[in-house]
Amino acid sequence: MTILSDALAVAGKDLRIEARSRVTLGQILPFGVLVLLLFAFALDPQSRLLPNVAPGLFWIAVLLAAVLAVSRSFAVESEHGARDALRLSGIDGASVFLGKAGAIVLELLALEVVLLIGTFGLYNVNVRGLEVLIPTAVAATCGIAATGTVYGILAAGLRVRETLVPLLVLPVTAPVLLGATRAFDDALTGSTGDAWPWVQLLVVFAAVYVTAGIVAFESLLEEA
Amino acid sequence: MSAQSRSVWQTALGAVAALAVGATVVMALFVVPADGGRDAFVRGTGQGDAYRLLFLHVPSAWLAYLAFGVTALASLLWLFPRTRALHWDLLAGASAELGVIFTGLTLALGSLWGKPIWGQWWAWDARLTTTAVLFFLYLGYLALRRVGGSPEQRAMRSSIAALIAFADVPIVHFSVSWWTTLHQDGSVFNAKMQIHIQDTSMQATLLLGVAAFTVLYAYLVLRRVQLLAVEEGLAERELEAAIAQRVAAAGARPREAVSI
Amino acid sequence: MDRNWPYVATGYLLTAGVLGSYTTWLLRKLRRADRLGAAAGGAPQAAIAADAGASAGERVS
Amino acid sequence: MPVVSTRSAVCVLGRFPALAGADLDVAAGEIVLLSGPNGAGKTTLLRLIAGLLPLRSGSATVLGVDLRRDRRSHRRHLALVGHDTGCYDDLTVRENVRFGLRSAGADVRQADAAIERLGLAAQSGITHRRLSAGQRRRLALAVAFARAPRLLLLDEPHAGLDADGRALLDELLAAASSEGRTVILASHELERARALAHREVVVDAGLLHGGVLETIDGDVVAQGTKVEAAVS
Repeated sequence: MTILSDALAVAGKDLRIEARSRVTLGQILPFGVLVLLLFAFALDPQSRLLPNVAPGLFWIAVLLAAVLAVSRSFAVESEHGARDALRLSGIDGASVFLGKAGAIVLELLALEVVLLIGTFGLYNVNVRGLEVLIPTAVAATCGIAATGTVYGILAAGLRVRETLVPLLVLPVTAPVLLGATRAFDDALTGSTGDAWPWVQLLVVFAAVYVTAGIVAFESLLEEA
Repeated sequence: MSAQSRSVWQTALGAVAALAVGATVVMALFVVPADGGRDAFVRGTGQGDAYRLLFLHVPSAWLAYLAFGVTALASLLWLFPRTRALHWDLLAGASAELGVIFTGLTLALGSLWGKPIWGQWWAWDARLTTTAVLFFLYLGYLALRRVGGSPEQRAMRSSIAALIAFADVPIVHFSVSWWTTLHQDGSVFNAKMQIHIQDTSMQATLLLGVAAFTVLYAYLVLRRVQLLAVEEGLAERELEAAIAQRVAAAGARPREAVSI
Repeated sequence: MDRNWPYVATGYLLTAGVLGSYTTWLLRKLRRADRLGAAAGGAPQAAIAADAGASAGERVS
Repeated sequence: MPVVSTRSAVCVLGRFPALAGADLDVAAGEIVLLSGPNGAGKTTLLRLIAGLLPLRSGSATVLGVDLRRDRRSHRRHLALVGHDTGCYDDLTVRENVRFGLRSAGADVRQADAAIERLGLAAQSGITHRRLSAGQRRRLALAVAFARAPRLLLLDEPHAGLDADGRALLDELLAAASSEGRTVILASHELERARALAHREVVVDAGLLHGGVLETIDGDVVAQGTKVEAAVS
């Protein structure tokens, strides 16, 4: 499967760049934690509100960080004309999509672990229902990364990239925010059974956009 | 069709749209009775006159969905190699623009209706919420259309974006309605947006409204495509002139033989 | 009309305003674009179509 | 069968006709110099041949592939060195060359030889970010030569290179040509490039003078004969 091994090469390249430049670790991660902190400032931490809304705040922080991660992922490609080099290499668009989206998934999952610990600590939430939290996080992250990557290439090379990506990504991922928040809510309140339909929704979402990305990425890389 | 007869058709379409919309307004404001009658409104069992807003709200909502459907269809036709033609992209753009306008109207009219009936400008009703997400989805789409590049680049970018947005509509709708039924706040949602149709004049007015807005949409989308096509044609002609100018400028210079 | 008439009136006026101004803007721009097109040696029939359509459109608004 | 053949090729960047009817033939093993003022369309022509830009009208066939139908399948056999290096700031020289080879489906073990040949062995473990302009140019050339492409497209390859680098580049190009590889380079270093090239094509305001081969065939050129441009 050259598509998969090429995708691995692209993902490996992106992760190596992140490991060396430490933008995700040094900028996007602190930003995510900062968002959690700011929510606590905005909502009175003394009240019982924070633990109740913690799942939603967590996923908003993840979404905002994801927008930054997508922007970063495509800034890397447009810095020294690397996008043209990638096109010239003859690598398949589907591989580029899977590789870049895969790298974003891994980055976001790492970020979510830290943010989750932050949420538990800062918002005084008890950890429960990990068997629901983990599949929810994986499915939601795949959906976010897939849509982000598709819109990232749509806006790559445009001067308005930084402002356009959030406007495009955030409305599309509204169902992810909704589903992941509900599933987390159910997991944390102990009613894990209610969470599974939401997890299924997240899986469907991820499947739709991963497929869309695989099919459409070649055209977007070439002609948009 | 000749340009002459096309313009006659268009004028007729515009006139029909104007008459139908006018008739809907007259029917909705002056002919149909208040919902449940005046007594029912006072007793709180009917919506009184506020429901007259639904004669605009429902057709707007229908039009919003129709417009986005047309955008998706036109985008698909552009992507399909055998039907690929730039006018599909223009149609997709024109229709999305009207869709956003009608979505905005739907939201505003829904709010205006919600204030007297629900007691608040906004309720997290499934349809209202879905429509709000749609509004921003297609706002992003329109922003993407304006970023420049060649017509083909724009068409490729926006047609894929349109299909991605369209695929999201059922997912959004499903998740939102699920969310609202699971976490309903009770009293606020007692008043449904549906009209209790006790009167054939209500039914007729609603149908007329939907038809009138559809004709209006058809008229506006045709004219919008026309405008985009004229603008595209002008840009194209400028480009052809620029090519000719480059050829002429280069040809005028002496072509010295180059030898090494 | 009961006491909710301000909401109803606002809704109808808003709709008229939005659709009316969009139609007016569209037809005015069409006429201007057509005149530009005609000046550049383009199709004069398009200009005729626009002018004929304009009167109908203004009735809409 | 020429390696590159374009007829009345028109290429538009946004709304600007960067190429207004290019006629160009390049035979296998030829080194062709594109000269002409800034903004004449040299870069556009190279990017068109590479398949990065769509044709608006006219025709172009590169390595036997009709670019009107397929702008991708010939890319594995060509390399383009443009103004940008196409490399990643946070990867080392070695990693960049290896990724270039890997993504082209070539053997990554050739990376070190290519780095060595371009005189970057000492910088092999240094990230692109820390390279000087000349070293970056060498890196871009290393990525291109490592793949041993049949067609080399070079946009101002001499720019930023020191004297050694220029001599090295000329040597590499001559060697590539004698191996039957085709080179098209755009340059303002006319004296240097003319000494190297078999033929000069002047690009002027998007039009080409002397692009069409009328009197020669590939064999003559492959022997290194200087051929006079066929100019009307």
